[in-house]
Amino acid sequence: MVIDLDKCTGCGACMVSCMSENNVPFKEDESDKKLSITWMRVYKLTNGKSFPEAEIVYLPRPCQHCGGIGDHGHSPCVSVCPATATDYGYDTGIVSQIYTRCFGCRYCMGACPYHARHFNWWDPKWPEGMENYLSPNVSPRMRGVVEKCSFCYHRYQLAREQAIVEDREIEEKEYQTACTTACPAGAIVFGDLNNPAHKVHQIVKPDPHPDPMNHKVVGKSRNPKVFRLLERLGTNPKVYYMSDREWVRKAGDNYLKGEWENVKTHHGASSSHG
Amino acid sequence: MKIDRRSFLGLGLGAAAGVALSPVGVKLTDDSSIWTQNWPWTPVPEDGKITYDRSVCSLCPGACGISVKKINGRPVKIEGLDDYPINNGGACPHGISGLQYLYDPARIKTPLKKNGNKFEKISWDEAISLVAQKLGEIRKSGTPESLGLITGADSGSMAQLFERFMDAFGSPNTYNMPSLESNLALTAAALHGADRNLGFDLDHSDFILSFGAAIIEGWGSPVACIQANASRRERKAKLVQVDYRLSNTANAADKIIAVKPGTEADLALGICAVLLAKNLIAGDVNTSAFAAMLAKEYTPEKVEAITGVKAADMEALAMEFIKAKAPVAVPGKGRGDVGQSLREFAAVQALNALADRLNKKGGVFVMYPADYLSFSENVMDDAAKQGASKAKLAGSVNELVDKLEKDGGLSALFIYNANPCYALNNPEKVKVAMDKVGFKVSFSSFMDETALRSDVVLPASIFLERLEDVVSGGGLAKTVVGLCRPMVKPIFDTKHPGDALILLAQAMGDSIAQSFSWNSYDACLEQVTGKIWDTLSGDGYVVIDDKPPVGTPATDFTFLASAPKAAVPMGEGDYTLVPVDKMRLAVGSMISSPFAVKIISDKVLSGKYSVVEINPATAGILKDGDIAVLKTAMGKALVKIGFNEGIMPGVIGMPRGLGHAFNNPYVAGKGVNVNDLIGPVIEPGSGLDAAFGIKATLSKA
Amino acid sequence: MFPFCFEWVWDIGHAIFFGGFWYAISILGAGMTYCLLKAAYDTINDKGDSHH
Amino acid sequence: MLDDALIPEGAKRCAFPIFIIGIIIVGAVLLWGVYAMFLCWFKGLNQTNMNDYYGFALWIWADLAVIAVGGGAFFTGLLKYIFKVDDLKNIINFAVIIGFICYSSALLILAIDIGQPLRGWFIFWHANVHSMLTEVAYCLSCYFAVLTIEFIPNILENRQVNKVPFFHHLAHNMHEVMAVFAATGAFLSFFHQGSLGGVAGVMFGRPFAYREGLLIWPWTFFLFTWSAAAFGPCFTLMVTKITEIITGKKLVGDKTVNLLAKISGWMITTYIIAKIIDTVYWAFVTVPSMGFELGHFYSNNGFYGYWILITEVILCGVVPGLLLINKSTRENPTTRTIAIILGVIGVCLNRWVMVLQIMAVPVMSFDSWALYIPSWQEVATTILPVAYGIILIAVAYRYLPVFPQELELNEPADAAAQN
Repeated sequence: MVIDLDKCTGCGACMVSCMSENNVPFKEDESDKKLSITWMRVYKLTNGKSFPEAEIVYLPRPCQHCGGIGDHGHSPCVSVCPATATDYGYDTGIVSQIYTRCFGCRYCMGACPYHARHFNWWDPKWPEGMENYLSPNVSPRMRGVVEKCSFCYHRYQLAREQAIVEDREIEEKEYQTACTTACPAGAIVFGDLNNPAHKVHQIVKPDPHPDPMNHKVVGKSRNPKVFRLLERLGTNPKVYYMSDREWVRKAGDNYLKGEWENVKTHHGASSSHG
Repeated sequence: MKIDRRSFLGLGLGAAAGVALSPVGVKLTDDSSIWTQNWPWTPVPEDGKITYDRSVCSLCPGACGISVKKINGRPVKIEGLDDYPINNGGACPHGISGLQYLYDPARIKTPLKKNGNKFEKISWDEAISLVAQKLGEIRKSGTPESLGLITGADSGSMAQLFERFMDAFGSPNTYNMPSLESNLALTAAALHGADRNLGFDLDHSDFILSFGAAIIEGWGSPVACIQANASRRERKAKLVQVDYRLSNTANAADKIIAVKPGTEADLALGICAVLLAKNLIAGDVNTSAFAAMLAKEYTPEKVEAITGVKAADMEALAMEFIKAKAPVAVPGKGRGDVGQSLREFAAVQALNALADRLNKKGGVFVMYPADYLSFSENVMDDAAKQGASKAKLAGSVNELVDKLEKDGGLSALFIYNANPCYALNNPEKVKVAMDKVGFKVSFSSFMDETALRSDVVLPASIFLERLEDVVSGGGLAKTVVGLCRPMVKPIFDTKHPGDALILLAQAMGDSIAQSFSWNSYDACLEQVTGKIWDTLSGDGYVVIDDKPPVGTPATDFTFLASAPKAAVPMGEGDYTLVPVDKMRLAVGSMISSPFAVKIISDKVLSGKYSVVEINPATAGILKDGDIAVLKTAMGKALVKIGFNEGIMPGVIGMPRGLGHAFNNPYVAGKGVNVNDLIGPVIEPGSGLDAAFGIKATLSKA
Repeated sequence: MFPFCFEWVWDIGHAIFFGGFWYAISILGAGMTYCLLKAAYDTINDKGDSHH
Repeated sequence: MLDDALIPEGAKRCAFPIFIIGIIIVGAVLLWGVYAMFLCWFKGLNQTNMNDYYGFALWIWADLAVIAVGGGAFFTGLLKYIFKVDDLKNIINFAVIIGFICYSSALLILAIDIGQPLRGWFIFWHANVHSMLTEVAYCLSCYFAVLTIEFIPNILENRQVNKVPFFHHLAHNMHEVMAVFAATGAFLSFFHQGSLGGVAGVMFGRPFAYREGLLIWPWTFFLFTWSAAAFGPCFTLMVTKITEIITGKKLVGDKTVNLLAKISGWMITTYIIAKIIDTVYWAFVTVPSMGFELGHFYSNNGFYGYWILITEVILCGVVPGLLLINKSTRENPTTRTIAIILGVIGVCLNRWVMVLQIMAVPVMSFDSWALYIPSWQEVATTILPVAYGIILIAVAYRYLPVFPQELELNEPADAAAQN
């Protein structure tokens, strides 16, 4: 997935589309965001300057579906789950979550630096009658388990079944996440990063070789405008972000004083090899 | 036998060992975990066949096409409809939340009658006959003009149906809530002649000069505008935002021109003056009086003093604008509905006219309203003819409120698609005015602030339950009529307001009944849309027209030449409080859904508090997160301070759309309604409430 | 936990981990069984002198 | 007294009513905790102040802390049964009881902490062997079994129970093979203490927690085992001291105490050296490679400053270490006690940092510090084990021959009492 932060208007359509697609519940007071289940959360970043120099950017944050160090599938959360309730799909690269097996130890939440995982502190409750809009494609979660973005895995399953029946590959447009289809600005592009025919691949141009400067990192983008969140940790997310603004790209990771200058140049340089 | 301690202990141990070894424990453990995986109080949605159905969303004037996913006919998801001429595939958070409105237990479930200060359920027959009887009395008394109508919808068959009823009944007193559409229509009327709309061709403009218009935050047709902005980036078209805070639109803009709140019109006129002075204006538009006024009142120096924009910057901007291939100036700060002045709209439109941008690709289209409806001649008896020919009680809904509050004048009032007791400035005054009206009938779907004060509620089915023609509005440069189709049978005992109106008319008998001789609204719609019905019902929409209208309309500058005065914010205080429109918050007669409320940032709503934007530089002793008392001439409220580098010092930005007061814990009782703090400032000539803000003071609570 | 649980795989990780686990369990089991049997045996042909 | 028959031969105990009153008072606190526990079970974890930033909080800290201080049991056992440090027989029973209390408490707290207690056993059934928490769960419960086994003989030595020949023999035989159990226990402890450290160390998404290491084990793995072995005995000694104060009796000979204190001292010193090396490497190599300056973790927030690092490492690490390896300060009861208390605080503080500060530190550049204050339900359930521990110790002390030296150390007192 690639998200064009310059196109994103922060309208929130992706968040709502996600919640309504995945039967995410809501409470009377959702203003404490640390207790608010939002598989897709839109952060607001500022450049710290004052009006009229001030600038903001909205940064939508789904589960990053990390490949883990060296992209071997040991995501921060998957490797720590004691009950194999969350798993890495080597075929899809999607990090799954099995609600009926999770027993709520929340270790995965501690391990995830993106706060992409949310715990059901309460029993999910819908106002009388509203449970009528719940979708059977995603089972509502019970209290006491962790949930997170699944890249709308059920949509993948439906597309795959269709493809199998017709004995062909899944087409790009057949499997799109709810946030992608909802985005009015077309800021979200979704597809198979490893498929050169797909738009995401063409935008990201992922580098299959480990980053010479940090061998934990694989699949770094060869597009200087594209970056990943906390790439240096070696989580190797499958969500890439794109922006023309340097301060935005810098905000994607942590840098020591003066480090950014070299990194940003290297960023472009890394397109030279691979 | 005697059981001694030894054998007793032995037995005990034996029993314990026995239980431990038996499968009982294992079985219980397993069952209990299975139970937790199927808790009866966690719903299990029923599975079934997946189908998709198309319709049009009429929550806001955006009129987007939607695709509704159903399971065994049960709607479970709303998404944008691909290839729909307005939003092709896109959707906004409110439209996607549509199903939450549909199933909301807080909806009005049956017709209601006010009894004392409580509502009691009544049947539709009772309700209709009750209203018919009340209205009958009014007609008998010979003052049919004392029936009023406040409505939000200004286009489509429903609007005309209500108009028709008012005519047939004999009253001219129809009033529209302020909306971008009505403001644009007013502007067009003042500059180009009555009965016209303005459409802004953002998709093809290469230089958009927005005078505070929240183009990507709900202005006009929200999704269409957001898409226009996205394509703008690809087309490398420029956006310059005139604003006093870093709205999302300002943030997306290539350049921000910082102006003092409420001086946008002056800047526009200043630019006009520059163009005239440099003689860069188009053709031979008769501008003498106007030109003279500009030359006198709007010299760059004066404008700089008023707006705070450096004369040089303004001249540069003017040049950039006029030199662009396809520039367009966009009026209507925020969503362009409440707190707008004709002066400002006209000034911006004048700029478009002088720059010869009327009816040009990428400019402003001066369009005639979509003419696709053909109603049969309205049957009006003498009473009706007399009443309808009488003068209106007031020029605008704001003036109506004044009038009613002072000395009444209406004996009955219909409210449709409107929530004046919330959406107009100083709602307290509106409520007083409402109470002066003898008999109020609400056609609302939700028990909102206005419905709460009405005597009878004829609950309306919501857009997912009704068939209706929806006309694109919102300053779009094209006219599309879409067909809103019922996705489900009404969930509650509600009716299509069209049907309610027809039933009512027929219950009233004689001439009125004759004017409404259809046996259902659906039949009526099919008949009146005769020419386009087949395409409409087939494709789901008809594009009436999406090309620039031919010829350049004349522009009459007399209104501006009269040098109308700018509205001055009421009261005093070191700060200017301005309402801020947020994409995630619904405004006007529309109420945010639980989902929409859930996604509101904690920098907008924090617990029960509205968070106000304030620049740290002018926050004084107040700190980020403090609870403070915000005081204006209209009242005071407790708010939370939210430091925001992106707002002009001295200005307080307060989110619009919060502070609803009715019984729904998920969306009401949250924050403060900013309108409570702002008093209307009526603009002479237009009757618009031009209060863009109000002076305010802040003190630590 | 057991080879018949579906997430079980015959890899080095499982070998080491469950190797250690079952090893410890069997030691404890064996130890306790020994003690219980020995105690039962002692009790039957009671050597009161087992104090020390 | 009506329970004379149960009290160990010749031992003096307070009057039964006084004993009962004491139990009732502590029992009240216990019930408060139990009430909170049921609130959490029936209403769910919304009863706590935890949130999506604080998935781990007070409870997990309590868990790590009690297990760390409970480490005294395995280490003393190891020394006693494997390295045949015979003097420790005078304190081993008590060490075992304390360990038993700590570990049972830990298991209880875990049972409250997880969102789906009834599915807790999935951690065994659907075990993911790559998760440190799985390792913890396995070793924890196994070692708890070991502790129970080590505790049983002591129970069987109760005057009445011991009259039953079978139990008498059982106790005897278990003593015979205790070395085997102790060895197994030591083995298990090494792993679960370690994996508790690993829990934090493997979180490579959390620079404050992450540590490089050996094979699959981050350095925190070894540091935790080591610190548990080092500070565990401090706790054993501390509790012994408290018991002595309450009972007004000398229960363990100074020789034993000083011996254990000495061993603990050396362990602490060696541990703290390792800890300092680890911290320095982490601060100047690991973290910068992820783009963070050390200051990031100790500034811009209302609570976590360098003070916490200094307190943990210097004041509650180096200081007690030195006090205990130095003969004079070790054998001076005051300085020894101070050292012991500092040590216990130190290890608890370390566990706090390795649980809560990790959660508090922002990782994404645009995220911010998250602080948290536990709800009363969390506090109550955390105090619960303390109350339960006090009661168990009281009962054990009253009815079991926990301290072999009790009689000889208190003869004069007894003689005086007799005439």
